[in-house]
Amino acid sequence: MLTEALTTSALLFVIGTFGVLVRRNAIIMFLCIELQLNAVNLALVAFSRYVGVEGQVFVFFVMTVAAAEAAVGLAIIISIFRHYRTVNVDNFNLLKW
Amino acid sequence: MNPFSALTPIVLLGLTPLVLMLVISFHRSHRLAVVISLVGMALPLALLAGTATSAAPPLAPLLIIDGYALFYIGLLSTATMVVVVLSYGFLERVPGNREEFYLLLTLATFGCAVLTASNHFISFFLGLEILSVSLYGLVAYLRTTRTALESGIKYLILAAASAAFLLFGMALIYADLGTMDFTAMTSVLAAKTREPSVLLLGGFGMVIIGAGFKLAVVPFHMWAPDVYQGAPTPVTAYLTTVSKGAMVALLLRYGQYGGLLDYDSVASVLAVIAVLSMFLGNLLALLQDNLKRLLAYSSIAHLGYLLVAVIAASREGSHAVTFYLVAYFITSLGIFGIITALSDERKEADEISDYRGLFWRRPWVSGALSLMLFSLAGIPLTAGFVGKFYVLTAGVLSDLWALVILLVVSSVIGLYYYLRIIITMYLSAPEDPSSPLSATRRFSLPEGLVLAGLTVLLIWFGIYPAPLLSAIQAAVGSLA
Amino acid sequence: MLELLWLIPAFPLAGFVALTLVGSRLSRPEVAYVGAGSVGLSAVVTLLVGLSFMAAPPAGGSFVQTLWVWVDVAGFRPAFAFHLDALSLTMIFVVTFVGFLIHLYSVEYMMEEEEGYSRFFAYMNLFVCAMLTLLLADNLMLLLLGWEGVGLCSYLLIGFFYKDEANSQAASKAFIVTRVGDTAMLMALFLLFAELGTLDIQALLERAGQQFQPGSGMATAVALLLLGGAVGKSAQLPLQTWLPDAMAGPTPVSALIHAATMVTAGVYLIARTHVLFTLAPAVLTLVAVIGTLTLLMAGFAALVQSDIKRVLAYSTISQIGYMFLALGVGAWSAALFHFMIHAFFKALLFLGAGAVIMSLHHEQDMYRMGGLRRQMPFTFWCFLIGSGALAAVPVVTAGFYSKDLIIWNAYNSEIGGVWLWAGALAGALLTSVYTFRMVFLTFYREATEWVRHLMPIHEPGPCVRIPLGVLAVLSVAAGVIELPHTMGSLTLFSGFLNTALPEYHGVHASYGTELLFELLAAAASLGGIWLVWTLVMASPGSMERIAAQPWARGLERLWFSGWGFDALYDALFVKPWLWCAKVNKDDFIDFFYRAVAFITETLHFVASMTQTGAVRWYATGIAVGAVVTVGLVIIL
Amino acid sequence: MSDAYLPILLIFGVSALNAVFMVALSHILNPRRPTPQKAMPYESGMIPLGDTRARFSVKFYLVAISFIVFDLEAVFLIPWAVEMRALGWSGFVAASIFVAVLTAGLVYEWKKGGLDWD
Repeated sequence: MLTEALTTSALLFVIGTFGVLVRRNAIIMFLCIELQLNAVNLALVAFSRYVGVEGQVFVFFVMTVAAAEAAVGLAIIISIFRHYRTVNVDNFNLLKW
Repeated sequence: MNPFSALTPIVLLGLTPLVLMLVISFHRSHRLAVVISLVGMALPLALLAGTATSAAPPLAPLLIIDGYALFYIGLLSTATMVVVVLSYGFLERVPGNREEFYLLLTLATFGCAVLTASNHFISFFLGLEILSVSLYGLVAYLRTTRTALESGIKYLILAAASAAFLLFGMALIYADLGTMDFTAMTSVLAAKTREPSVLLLGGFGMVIIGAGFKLAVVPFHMWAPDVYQGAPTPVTAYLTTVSKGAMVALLLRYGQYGGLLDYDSVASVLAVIAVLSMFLGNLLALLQDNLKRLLAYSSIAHLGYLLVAVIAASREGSHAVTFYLVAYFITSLGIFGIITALSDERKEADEISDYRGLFWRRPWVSGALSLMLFSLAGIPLTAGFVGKFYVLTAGVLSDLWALVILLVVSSVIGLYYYLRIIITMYLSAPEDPSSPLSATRRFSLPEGLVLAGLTVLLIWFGIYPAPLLSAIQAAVGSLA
Repeated sequence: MLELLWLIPAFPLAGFVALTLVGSRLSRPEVAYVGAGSVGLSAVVTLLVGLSFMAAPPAGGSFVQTLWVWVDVAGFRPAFAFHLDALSLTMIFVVTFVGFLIHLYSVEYMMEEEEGYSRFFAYMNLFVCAMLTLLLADNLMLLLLGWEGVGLCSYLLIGFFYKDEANSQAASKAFIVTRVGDTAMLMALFLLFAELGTLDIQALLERAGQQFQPGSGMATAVALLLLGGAVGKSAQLPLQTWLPDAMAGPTPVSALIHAATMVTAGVYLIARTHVLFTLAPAVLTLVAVIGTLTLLMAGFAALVQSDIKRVLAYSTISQIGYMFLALGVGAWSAALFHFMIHAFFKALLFLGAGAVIMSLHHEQDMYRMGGLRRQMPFTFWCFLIGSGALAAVPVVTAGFYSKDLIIWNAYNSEIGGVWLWAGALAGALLTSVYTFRMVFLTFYREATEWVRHLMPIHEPGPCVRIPLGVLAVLSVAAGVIELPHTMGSLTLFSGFLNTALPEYHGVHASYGTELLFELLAAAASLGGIWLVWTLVMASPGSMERIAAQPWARGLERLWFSGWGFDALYDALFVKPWLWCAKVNKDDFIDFFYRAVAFITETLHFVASMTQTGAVRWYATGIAVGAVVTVGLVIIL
Repeated sequence: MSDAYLPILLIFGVSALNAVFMVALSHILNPRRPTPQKAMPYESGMIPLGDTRARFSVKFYLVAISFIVFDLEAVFLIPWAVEMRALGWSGFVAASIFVAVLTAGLVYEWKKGGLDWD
């Protein structure tokens, strides 16, 4: 059972990672990062069934942090949209080399 | 003794942004915000002296307030105070709300304090994320400037993604060891006799990714130059010093407790990362024309040097890391401070060409800047030299000969671009009187005092490092 | 009282820091108070420390004050520590006192200059600090710091009037030529640390005594390399060429750095590491030979100079040659005695010459002077006393006692012999000839047109006259602390120094011989003066007649150019070097370096390509790095 | 897993495959000759006006941000509420501090005007 949970969460995590790599829309990229975090949450909850309650407590904190991150991230993305009229990350490359 | 009194420094650091937030709600004043954040950083510092001797037991499972944590909290909040002073002058010349900047800054430092004192994956993650989330806001603080926004979104996405990796690593280690408590980990690991499982090693690998991103070491370094360049200069100073310092402090503690450095494969990977960082950082900086970008690259290289001492990991190594860090703090804060203080409304002084002939207009400033660059390059009689010397010694004592030799070789490359900046300052000034950087901005008294203080410290620790070293020895001694 | 030792170099350092920080905002009198005052305070402290040292000598004859340890790693433990013994006490006494007098003199002398008043005093203070560090250093690391420090200050002060390019070139020449010696010394330091595992001077000398066989290759090599350093700093053969050109600096600088103190650092170095030299007898003999050759060579060169400061420069080289001779024959305290007396009278002569130059509107050519005896009687008398001491006029001057001691020891020592003695005696004759040629040309004769043009010439002010007077008294009176056997045998000075340096043992000492040799030395001195008198004063024009002879003209040209060493080195080193550089402009080694630079730059550009500025590229970098990292951690 | 559920799983599978098959088949077999008119979104025969994606005010985002942060309050309060008696006064104090910190944030947002719609 541990293996299955781990596999599922690893799959979700990889999907999330791929999303970050291939999507261009900043909001979608952000969603994919949330997916990564939730994949870990799944793993943590599953593990804590075997090794103790710490994992579940951790999940609460991860959720909170994810929310805070989403809030700040969203705010930045809004500012960007106001300025660039786009959230396509490929358009942001003033800074390079 | 009341067990909570040991927590006082951290509680005070946490209260500071809260108080700031309430004050801002009712009365906006730039000066007041600066004063509150300075007091908020200084109060715990004053209390450190009282609590430093009492070897506090872990109060909550999450935090451990030992001499080591207190030393780093002191270091980080002092550095934050320097950044606050620099920010005042910087923010005075930008439009928009200024007070929230300090709110985010003190919040970030609170996160750093939690990181340095953390004894548990939860506090590790929470501290890191408090720091990161505040930094997103800080990096993108000038939300009408394109470059700031761009570096903000870059930092946001990449930091969040790498934090996810870190979190996954924690989950894997938790699955293998069955605990998230550092102290408990030590005993679990000690009881283990068989080969480390794939879960544990994979977890270690992912923790390295998360830490490596914050430290901006190769191959997790690519965000650094863009973010350094785009962020407001005081924030860049903060990113270089406080944010990295907290992560290094945690890495040392976790390395000590969590067995991170006990496995050869981890050490080899860290060695590869260190070598890549030293060389790539120095190579990238070689012909860079933007000073802030150049310092980002140089920072990559410096963290590579630092990793050599982390790998050495012996008691000697921890001393070396901490000393190197202090020297690097002083130097980086000084350089970014000078960049901030020289900039004016029209132009940020971040191109090397802006510094052409600076010596003939501002001999003192360019003298101080030269000293700091010398320190970065590791020239004797500066703090940077002593730091590098200790790192090399730690490497030699641990028989890391290859790393030590590569460190020396890459330092030579580094010397080139530091000298390039210094030479630029001593060239004759450009003929064109309307050159963008007239560098006529007079330093305010606090700015001048802070920069002079940093310069003095730089020389002092270069000539007379013994007191700092004994303080570090006492602090790191409590880590075991 | 001894604990005050650290203050001695600290005062000039504080003066330097204060002058650099706020010097431009201070008025000239304020600068003078800070600049001269700091050295004066340091002289007072030296006096206090010296008195308490002599009243109650510490155990073992030396006092060590460790301020702090710089770094402490794996046996490498250089400390900021001062070592006070009879040797360093003598030296710092001279440096602070003569240094203070020269600072006082400069207060007035430099007043003429339009700019750089505080810069001058800042450099001078830094110099004094570095020199004291050199002398008090407990380990070779700190000694090297002082050694390089005085070199730097010397460079800065020779090129003080940097607007004239010749001065800058003289400064560069001094720096580069002494660097040859410094390199040798640095090699000696590395060798010593590698062989003996410490840089602490006392421990080092002790270990050397145990580990090195007398006359062994290692001892000889180390002593030779140290000698190289000493020869460079002290302007001895073959590295003497920089000193005459160094006279481009302001006259007080010539007095302080290039006569009284810095150039004797080589003497100090050899005396400080005397154990190493005693272990290498061949090198010790070489020291004596170098000394003798240098004193003769410089003596001849001084005969024909027309620039008053160049005469003094060559005479400095020559007198340091005497000190080297004394060191070489094992007469350590005699060398130090001559060092002290020389510091007094040579500083006096330079300051006197400076006073003359000042009143003649920067005229340094002796042929354009003359008759100044009546115009500047005070300066004249002081200069005359200094010259008497330099020429070692018997009985009444201090120079006689110190120089005679060396001449006698050159014969009397185990290492010495007739040849060294003969050289030293000939040198004494030369000394009195060129010295009094200078005196007669400058102060006697008819006043030249230039001098008449400038009349009436005033005596300098009190700040110049006080140092002159004090130094004149010392040049006469300081000799009585060490009297030869024939004159009462007083050994205050050598007795004091013998707590730090080995005692000198003569071999042939018979009362009659010594008396005879003293009479000969006295005759050489007085004979020289008589000779010049007849040539310059009694029959004017006789010198020109001799000089007109073809053989004399060639000799004059040779001597005037300092035996043509500059031309020789130019032909031997500079030109071939430039030629090689030109020929090898595109050689293999350059190719190698250029290839390194090219590869590095290419790598820079390749690496820069990765910084595309695209978030998704960066994210990919992190992801790939993550896969590789995790993979490596698991696989390895 | 019990074998009894296997037929249900099979039905799910077959129906899903059937749906995919039909959509895919029509997609593969149909001829495609697109014209601008055909590519236009179908809006009951009307010519579409403006962007199909309705733009809504950025203020909704602000509300969303506030919501995300404050609704997480419940995540921490519910466990406390469930075990309130067991946790006792120390639990109550901890929960109060937590709520107080959040209230400070609320005060800030209120004063800053984050709760005003206009």
